[in-house]
Amino acid sequence: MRFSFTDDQRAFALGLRDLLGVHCTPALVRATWDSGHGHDPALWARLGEMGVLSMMVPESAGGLGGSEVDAILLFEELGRACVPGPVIETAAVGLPALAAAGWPAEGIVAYWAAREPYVAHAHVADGILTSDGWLTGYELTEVHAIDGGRRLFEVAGGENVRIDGFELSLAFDRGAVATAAYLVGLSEAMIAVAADYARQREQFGKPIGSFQAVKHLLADALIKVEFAKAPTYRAAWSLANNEPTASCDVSMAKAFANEAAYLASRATMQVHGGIGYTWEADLQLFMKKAWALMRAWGDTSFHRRRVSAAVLLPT
Amino acid sequence: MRFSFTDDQRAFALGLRDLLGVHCTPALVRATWDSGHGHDPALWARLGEMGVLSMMVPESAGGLGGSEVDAILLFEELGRACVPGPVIETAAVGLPALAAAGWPAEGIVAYWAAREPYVAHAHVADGILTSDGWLTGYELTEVHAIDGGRRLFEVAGGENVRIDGFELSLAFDRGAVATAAYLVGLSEAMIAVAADYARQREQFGKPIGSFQAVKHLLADALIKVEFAKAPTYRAAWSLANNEPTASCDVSMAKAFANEAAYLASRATMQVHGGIGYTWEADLQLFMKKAWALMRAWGDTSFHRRRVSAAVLLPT
Amino acid sequence: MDLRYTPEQDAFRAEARAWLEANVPAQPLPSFDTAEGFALHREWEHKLYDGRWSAVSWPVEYGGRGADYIHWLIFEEEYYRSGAPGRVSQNGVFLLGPTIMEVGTPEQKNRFLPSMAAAEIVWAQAWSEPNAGSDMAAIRSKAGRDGDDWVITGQKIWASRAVWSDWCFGIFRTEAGSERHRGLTFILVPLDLPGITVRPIAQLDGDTGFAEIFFDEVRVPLANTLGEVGKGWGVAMAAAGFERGVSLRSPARFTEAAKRLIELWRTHADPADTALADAVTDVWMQAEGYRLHTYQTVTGMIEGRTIGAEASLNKIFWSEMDVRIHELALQILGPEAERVDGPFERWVDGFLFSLAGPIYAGTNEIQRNIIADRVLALPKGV
Amino acid sequence: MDLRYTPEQDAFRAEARAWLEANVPAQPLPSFDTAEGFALHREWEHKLYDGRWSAVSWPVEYGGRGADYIHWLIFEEEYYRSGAPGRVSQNGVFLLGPTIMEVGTPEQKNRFLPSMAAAEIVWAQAWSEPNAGSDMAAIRSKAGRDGDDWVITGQKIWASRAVWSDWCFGIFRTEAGSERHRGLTFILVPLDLPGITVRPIAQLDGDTGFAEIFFDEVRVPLANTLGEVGKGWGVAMAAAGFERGVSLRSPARFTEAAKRLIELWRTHADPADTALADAVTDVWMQAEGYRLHTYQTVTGMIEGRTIGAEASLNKIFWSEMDVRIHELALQILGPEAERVDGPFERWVDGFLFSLAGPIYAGTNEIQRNIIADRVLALPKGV
Repeated sequence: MRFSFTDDQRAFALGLRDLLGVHCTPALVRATWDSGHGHDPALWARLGEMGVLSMMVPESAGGLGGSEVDAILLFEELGRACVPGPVIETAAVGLPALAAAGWPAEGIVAYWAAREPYVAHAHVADGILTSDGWLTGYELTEVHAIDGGRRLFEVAGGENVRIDGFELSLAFDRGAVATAAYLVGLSEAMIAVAADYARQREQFGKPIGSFQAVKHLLADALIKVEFAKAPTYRAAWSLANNEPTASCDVSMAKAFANEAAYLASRATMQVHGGIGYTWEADLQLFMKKAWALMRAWGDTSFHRRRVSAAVLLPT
Repeated sequence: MRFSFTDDQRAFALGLRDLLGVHCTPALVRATWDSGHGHDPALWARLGEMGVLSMMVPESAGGLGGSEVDAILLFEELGRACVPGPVIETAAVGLPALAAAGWPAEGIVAYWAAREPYVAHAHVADGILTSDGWLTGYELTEVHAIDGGRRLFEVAGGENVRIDGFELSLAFDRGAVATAAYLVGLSEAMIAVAADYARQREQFGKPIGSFQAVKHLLADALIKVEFAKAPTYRAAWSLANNEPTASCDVSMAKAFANEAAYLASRATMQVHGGIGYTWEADLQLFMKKAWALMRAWGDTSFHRRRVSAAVLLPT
Repeated sequence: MDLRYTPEQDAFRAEARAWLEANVPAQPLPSFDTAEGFALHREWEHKLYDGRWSAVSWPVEYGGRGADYIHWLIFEEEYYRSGAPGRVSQNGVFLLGPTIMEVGTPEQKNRFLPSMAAAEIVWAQAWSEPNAGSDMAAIRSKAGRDGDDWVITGQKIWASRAVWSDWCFGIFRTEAGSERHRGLTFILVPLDLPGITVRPIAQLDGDTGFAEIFFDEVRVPLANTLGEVGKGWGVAMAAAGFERGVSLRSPARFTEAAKRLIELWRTHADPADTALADAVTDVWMQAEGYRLHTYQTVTGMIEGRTIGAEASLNKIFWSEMDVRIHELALQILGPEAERVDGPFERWVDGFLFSLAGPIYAGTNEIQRNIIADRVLALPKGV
Repeated sequence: MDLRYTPEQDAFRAEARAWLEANVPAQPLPSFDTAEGFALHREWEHKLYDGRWSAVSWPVEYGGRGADYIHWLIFEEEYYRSGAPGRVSQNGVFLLGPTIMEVGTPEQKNRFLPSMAAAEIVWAQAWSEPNAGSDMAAIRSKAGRDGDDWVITGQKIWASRAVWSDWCFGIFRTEAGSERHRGLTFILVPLDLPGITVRPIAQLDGDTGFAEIFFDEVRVPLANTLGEVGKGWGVAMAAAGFERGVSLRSPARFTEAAKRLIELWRTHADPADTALADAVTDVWMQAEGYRLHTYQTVTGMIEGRTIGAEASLNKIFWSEMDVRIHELALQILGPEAERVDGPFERWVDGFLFSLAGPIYAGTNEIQRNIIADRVLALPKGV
């Protein structure tokens, strides 16, 4: 029993944090919103070079051959920087699935699990991984998504080529746990921004961060985020080790991360006051990402019910 | 449309508050716990003389002929003083029911709506109003109740004489709305005690009431209590006027009052710290009354579902 | 206590309903946080005024109906029921108007009230400053006296729709060296004067909901002073108290939202999910409770009781309820909640707007302090 | 990361389970907050000691097994699973013991640790004072130096089970005129000395859970000083940090409670009530989350990372979870929740006890301040 990451795993994540600190600033994220592209090819290329996108692709298929455990801290970092574009769909779901099916594990992948009415990032994807295959040549109709870094499309037509040796449920669980990690990093970033603001912003002659009302808002958010971490790491480990409880573990992680991200968004906005309600403040980029991802890959109710089904029935 | 009480109604309630301030001190309530009697005959006699117990009994039957609206503020005052004994069972439910059935409206009444496993106050009652009659000559087995001012008994045997012209549902709704009012007064009392403590108790060189954490705990409790009042008064009015929505209105009131009382108990205990966790502090008398009554006469879930049934179905 | 409406009140409701059904635009107007929408909403205000529905609680002489608060609540219920446009003149009619009636001179009443009711002049509030948000008393914008004029220099922020409004009102420091609540004066300022720059601020949904107003030696006559010189804080608080207490968010807004939520639940939710049914029932009860509480409050006002710090309880209650109503709607909508256009746009917009509720008109943290200090008489902290 | 137990760990678990199944009293003991129950719990501690299970994480020489934190967690899981009695020696074994090992002299270790592990000496903590609760640094109880003795005068409160305990430990002001955290010394005091009066305090359930301790010129040798003179605050905080962080409430306590709650739900709740099912699932997830978080924390400690203010996050998390678990149990019990004896006594008792969680070992308000100040680096308020 050893619940910790290796020095290599930590170092890789810190390296990614450094890279994103330089190449995925809030200004860049905002630029991808303003351009309407919701994706940054240069950043994407860097993530590819670093191996972030192919972390979970077997070495035999040209990847780093890492497991969900090797990848989970990377998704946390991607979330901390609010990275736009289909990083989860590609790195956690698409490329590993294509590789498992013996297809070339490359390119940009979108994901469409029948259930949803819209497909995210379809405009930049080379194809869409569907419940049973690989869809290309489709027609896209954009709808206005709340998160400019996660554009949404209605998909019509196209050719769906069957893929064998690919498990839909595994793909979904990988996307869900990666999103949980992303939300954890995103939440920490929001809390950090709010704490920063609370240290600087003065009212009544003091920094507002010196008032208990503000302290406790952020402390409560931090607690939710901290306690979402271990379940997320455990879920990654369960997937990597084909544990029978993997899906239940993933659902617990996503449910916790959803709640943490929402509370973090509310607390940080409240701490910011009017500024937090503006388009100009970078906080909105993070909050809207949280509001999008807390529903994508299964909302809290969906995942809680998956856990209920596993734990409430007499054993 | 006039949502207010008459000067007479207010004056009567204030008179009762004065009387209870003298004759139902926390010391007296505690004494009824210690004696194991859970009831004070002298206090009971005073409530009788003042007309509190017979407020809802028609003048023709020797009462004051008041309506639920005339009585509701009195139950709020009874709660503010944490009055022990079967005041709700007798004044709101029993005597009016007996009078309606043409029976002598006098004595001390306990109430047993089949559903519950235990009957409160049965040891001091002349009889038990049941779902369809008047039960006497029973055997009592006491169980240990959390609220020393509301002792509980298992009831066996006895003779149940059928009562006609008495509506069980009306009796239950009257008990529920009276309990809601009682809980509102009880909650205000708890908050007042906590505010008092917060003004006097000093830590870090200041009264703890000057800290936002304490201010906001009590402010949130106060909000819940304030917003439980109007629904409670409205429910009393609906009953007094045989409104078709009466039962739904009563349920809304009881659901609000339950939640308010529980939050008030938690907030006031937290503000008191260790002292609030002691047997010596009077706060426990009030908190345990709240924990008992928030489940008696229908808990929050029961009443919320009664409201759901009325408002969610397509109309 | 009599919770039945009188025949006269029923008749008033019927009249309002008939007029609204005949006049409310069939298609919802574009957001009044856009130039086009603002103009259309101003037109709607003209129409309301022509029907004498723009300020029902005002005296007849100023374009109202001299209706009491009960009638006003009835009108609000019908107004929200009819799906009529938002009130672009709300800062004037509900916030400044009552204040002018309370402390204004006869000249000010005659000059400003009818034009306000008619929406010939649309007013923006200019309370906050970059360094005076929760701490409103930290106001720095100065108004110095020069002959018969005030000369105003400073900066205001979070002025709703100031980009398209005609006038603004706010409090300014008129006593050099004065501190906190003292030495402030309530002044009315046309927004087209030389020296005024209005900078639009885009809000969370991208629309220009509010603006910054920069004052550079702006001259307004002393006659634009509302209330006594140096007593601006009291005037502003009276206005804000009334706003927080009753008029800012009338109950009908939430009872209608709760009704729409129930409709959404009926059409899009799984009825076997009692968790969701409970949550929807809870907010319905909250909206109903807020309605009842308001009727009790206004009855008290009609009977001569005044509304004080209790107003802060209302503000917290409705703002948290509004967030909850929209959280539930988005939960029911699921993936559709990620889309801001389309059939459910109103819910997603409403969610974003609801998040501002715990912040504007005094953050809920400040309201809790007020409740603790003034209602519970706890010792001052800040 | 490897979340599987090693064969050695599985064997340790099996050994613990076997011993507990063979030795745990068939009937639950009476509450250790009563004289009779305390004596019986002390006997149980003797039995644990004889089996070398009373302090598994301690070095063998002091009666432990030199088990690491992982083994300790495994033991705790088996302990709670077996329904074994509460640990009447917990203040010693989990709070004072580790502190003595950290800062105690060899003499102190040999003198106090084995007797503590054997429960020959049961320790009570004596931190708080009537005017030093949340503000622990306001301690006034004095210890003056006289020859080779400390002479202690003052008053402590909220000392758990001090009525029946043998010794107590606490911090006392040893530097006259010193203020706040300075000038305090950690001293160990036998409770049977002349000048000591112990006044029982009845807790919410009527039992004598804690006591006040009055010191009137009580003489204890300087040798009873733990750590450096004047450095008592640091010693106490180290102990409290460890307590809040891991040992005070081990995860097994809550995972077992959540299991019992699910059992109660299965036998007494309506499965169609998804609101209740969701709520029960939520607390099960919280207990599981707390377990995982703890394994991560202790792995970190084993790998040399220290636990600091993060301990405050744990304390808030488990104390709020414990309240929630019991709220739900009482909701399921309905009218039975009003009865404190009978078949559901444990749930009702547990509810009352859970309400103390957000208060003792530093109120959750204080913990939130600590998190804000030390983890989020917000400016000090108080």
